[in-house]
Amino acid sequence: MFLKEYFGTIFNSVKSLLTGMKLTGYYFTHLKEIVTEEYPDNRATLKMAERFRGEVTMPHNENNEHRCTGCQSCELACPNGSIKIITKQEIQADGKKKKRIDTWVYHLDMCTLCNLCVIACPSEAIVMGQNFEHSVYDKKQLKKILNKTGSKLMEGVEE
Amino acid sequence: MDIKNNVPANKLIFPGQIHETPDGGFLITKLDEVINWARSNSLWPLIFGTSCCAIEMMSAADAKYDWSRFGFEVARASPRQADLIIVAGTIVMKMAPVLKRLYDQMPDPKYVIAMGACTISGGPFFYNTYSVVKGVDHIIPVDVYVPGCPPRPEALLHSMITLQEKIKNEAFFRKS
Amino acid sequence: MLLGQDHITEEGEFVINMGPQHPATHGVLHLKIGLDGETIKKIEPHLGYIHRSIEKMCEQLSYRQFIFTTSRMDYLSAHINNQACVLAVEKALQVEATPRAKAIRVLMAELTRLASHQLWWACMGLDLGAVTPFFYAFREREAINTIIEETCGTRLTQNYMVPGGVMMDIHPNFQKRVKEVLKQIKEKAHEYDELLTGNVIFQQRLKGVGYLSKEDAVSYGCSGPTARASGVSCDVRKLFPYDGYEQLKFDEILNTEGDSWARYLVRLGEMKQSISIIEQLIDNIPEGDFQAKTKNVIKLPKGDFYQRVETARGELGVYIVSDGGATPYRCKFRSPNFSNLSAIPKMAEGAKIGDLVAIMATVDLVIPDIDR
Amino acid sequence: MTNEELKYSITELLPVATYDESGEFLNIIIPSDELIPLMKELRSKKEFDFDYLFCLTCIDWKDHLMMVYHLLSKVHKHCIVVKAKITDIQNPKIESVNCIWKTAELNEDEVYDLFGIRFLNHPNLRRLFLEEDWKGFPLRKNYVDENMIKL
Repeated sequence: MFLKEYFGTIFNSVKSLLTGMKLTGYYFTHLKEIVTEEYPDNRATLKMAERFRGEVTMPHNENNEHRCTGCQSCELACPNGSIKIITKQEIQADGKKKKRIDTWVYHLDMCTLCNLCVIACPSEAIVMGQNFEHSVYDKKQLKKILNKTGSKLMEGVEE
Repeated sequence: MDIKNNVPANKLIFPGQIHETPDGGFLITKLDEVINWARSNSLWPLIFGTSCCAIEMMSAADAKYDWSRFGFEVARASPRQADLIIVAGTIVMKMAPVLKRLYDQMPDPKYVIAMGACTISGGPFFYNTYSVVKGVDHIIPVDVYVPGCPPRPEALLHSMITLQEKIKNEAFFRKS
Repeated sequence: MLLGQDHITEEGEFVINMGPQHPATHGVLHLKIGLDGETIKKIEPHLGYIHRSIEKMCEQLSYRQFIFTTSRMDYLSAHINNQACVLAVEKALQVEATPRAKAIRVLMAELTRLASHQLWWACMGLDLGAVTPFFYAFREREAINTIIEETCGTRLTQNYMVPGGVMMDIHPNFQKRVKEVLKQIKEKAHEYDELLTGNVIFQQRLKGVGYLSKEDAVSYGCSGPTARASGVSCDVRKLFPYDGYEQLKFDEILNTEGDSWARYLVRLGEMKQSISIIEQLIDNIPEGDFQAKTKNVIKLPKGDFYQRVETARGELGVYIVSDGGATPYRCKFRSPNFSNLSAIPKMAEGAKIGDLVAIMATVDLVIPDIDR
Repeated sequence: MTNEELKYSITELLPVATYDESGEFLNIIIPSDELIPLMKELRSKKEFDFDYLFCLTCIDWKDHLMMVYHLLSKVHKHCIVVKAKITDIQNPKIESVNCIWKTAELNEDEVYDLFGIRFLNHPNLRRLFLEEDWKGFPLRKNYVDENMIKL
């Protein structure tokens, strides 16, 4: 009785092992299902989901204009201080002083891509970008200034 | 592999990079290339994950992303057998000495990838925390930084290819 | 009675350290183990290698911001953690999420649970010496992650829930994709059984190992599959339903054996239940708004609020003490892993050191959730 | 039992207890030295049978510390919150409930680590998360850390 049980266990273990190996053998010979994604060779065709959050970007139009009014609601909404907005006073054509952004500092090294800043923005000035290839050798390169040099506020945003 | 053409020129410059000089000998230059080729294509990472980024590191190892296409698949549990440490996750004050010891145990040449916002700068735990190390480069030297919280597996693969590019620029015999 | 000032304790036990850097501890857990030969006599957990002061941070963050930190606690159930937070805030504000938001939340939570259990299954095989299951389980997990990414924007730490609902509406492809994945998972379910469940060697490594009695499970405060494998009925979705779980039909998987094999079977059963919940909901997402109106600056009334949810590992409690301001006065997270960990010394008493890996694999600890 | 019945039975046991019913659970506020007798009754009496301690924490109210115990009965499915007030904030101490619920051991270690409350009759009181030589107790409101960066 003991011997029967003993050899039965050995038989069953080998059988169950072979069952598992059969499955691996099946996938080894049936190549219809290939899940591997050939990054970086597929960079040309690789498309992220449209809502994918890779980084915060500030779109500029062809006249080098953006939509950011410098209201700082994104800075307040950011849970870990990765946004810093430096504003300046600009004198308009009619002599009035208006608050405008000087630099829009974005710490990509600290950003958790939580989307709270984009939701908080009242003028849709910032959007989430699709780029995810941010690897750098130097940490300083991860501190970015999002507004381009000489860029202006788009007309009609503030009203 | 065309990744070098896709990396912007300013990203290829890193501190301490040795630039090629015209009077290098042919033999040792070629020997260097062979050594760097061998080193860069057999980077064995240490299994070191503290939090969320470790899951994405595991994803990079799975069938979909499959980092063994680049020779990274031999993940080692012992630092003595590893060339590369991917710091995946927050490092806190209590963990810092452990990480330093792990790094010291690794044989030369050794490389470090700082994966995710927590390891680069403290990230989400930068402000108002009492126990988080604000950037792993306070403890060990970092070669490549990859931001994201956590970075997706492709981003990790990109960082590893970027590291390979760095290794290919190294000089073994051409030391002054 | 601190173990391990020397290598030999007063009782003559040899002390070894497991962790903080060990591949089988799933993170930076440090266990000091007192051994007699190969038999475990005593285990003392040493924590804090990933203590990130989340509770202190929450005291400075507003009620919209503090949700994101909880994704980093139990990152495998990030959605469910966020759900706990928004439910606690909603309970305090006496706001109710819209029916559509509730359905989306439940769908996302169950998808997360499914993905989490798949990762557990993969890592469990890896810990016990089977490398292949890892690739099979991650195939399905990646499919789920892709769906989550399409709707939420990120793969792991989504931050998708906001007080009053969800951040964005679901992606138009969501229902179609979920059905495809469910079909795929059902088709491949037999592979799981062929690879691990039916394997005699694997069964013998788990059966009778790490026994936890019902009384101990209650006394140690265990929850989730760990407690249900010991016969404790503790599914928060059944006992204290939230977000419309009371209208769904699903079973609470119970097992009275209490050993590692029972925990394994309970988790496999839960995966099937999650699939059935998703199937009930996926065609019945109510139309309407995905977010209820809330004020821009949320201020909770004075008092304390406790909300619990069922994560993939057990009962997560969010305890917010408010003094009427815009930030929590005190925020405590009752984490399921912390209590489950405290039962591990009891489970492993008298077991062999090799079995400790099996015990920890079936309890399925996530270390950042323990340390917070 | 309903909250009213619980309140009635507990008043019989402990007349000094005060109650707060504004929230979801029935809150019982007691002085810290009355804790162990009450907890033993709550655990052992058949009509209460609170066998599941699911949350143990502490709140620093600046002038006093408040230990909070969330209890659930797996048999009767009723919940209760026991709050023990510790007035001595310089040298806070309270009896450990480890002898009643085993889950208290690690939870009390955590509270000791972050709030500095000494638990009497605790089998192994130690700093759980932070190093042994860490100065101060971080979750106290008067904790100062010069390395902490404020937002």
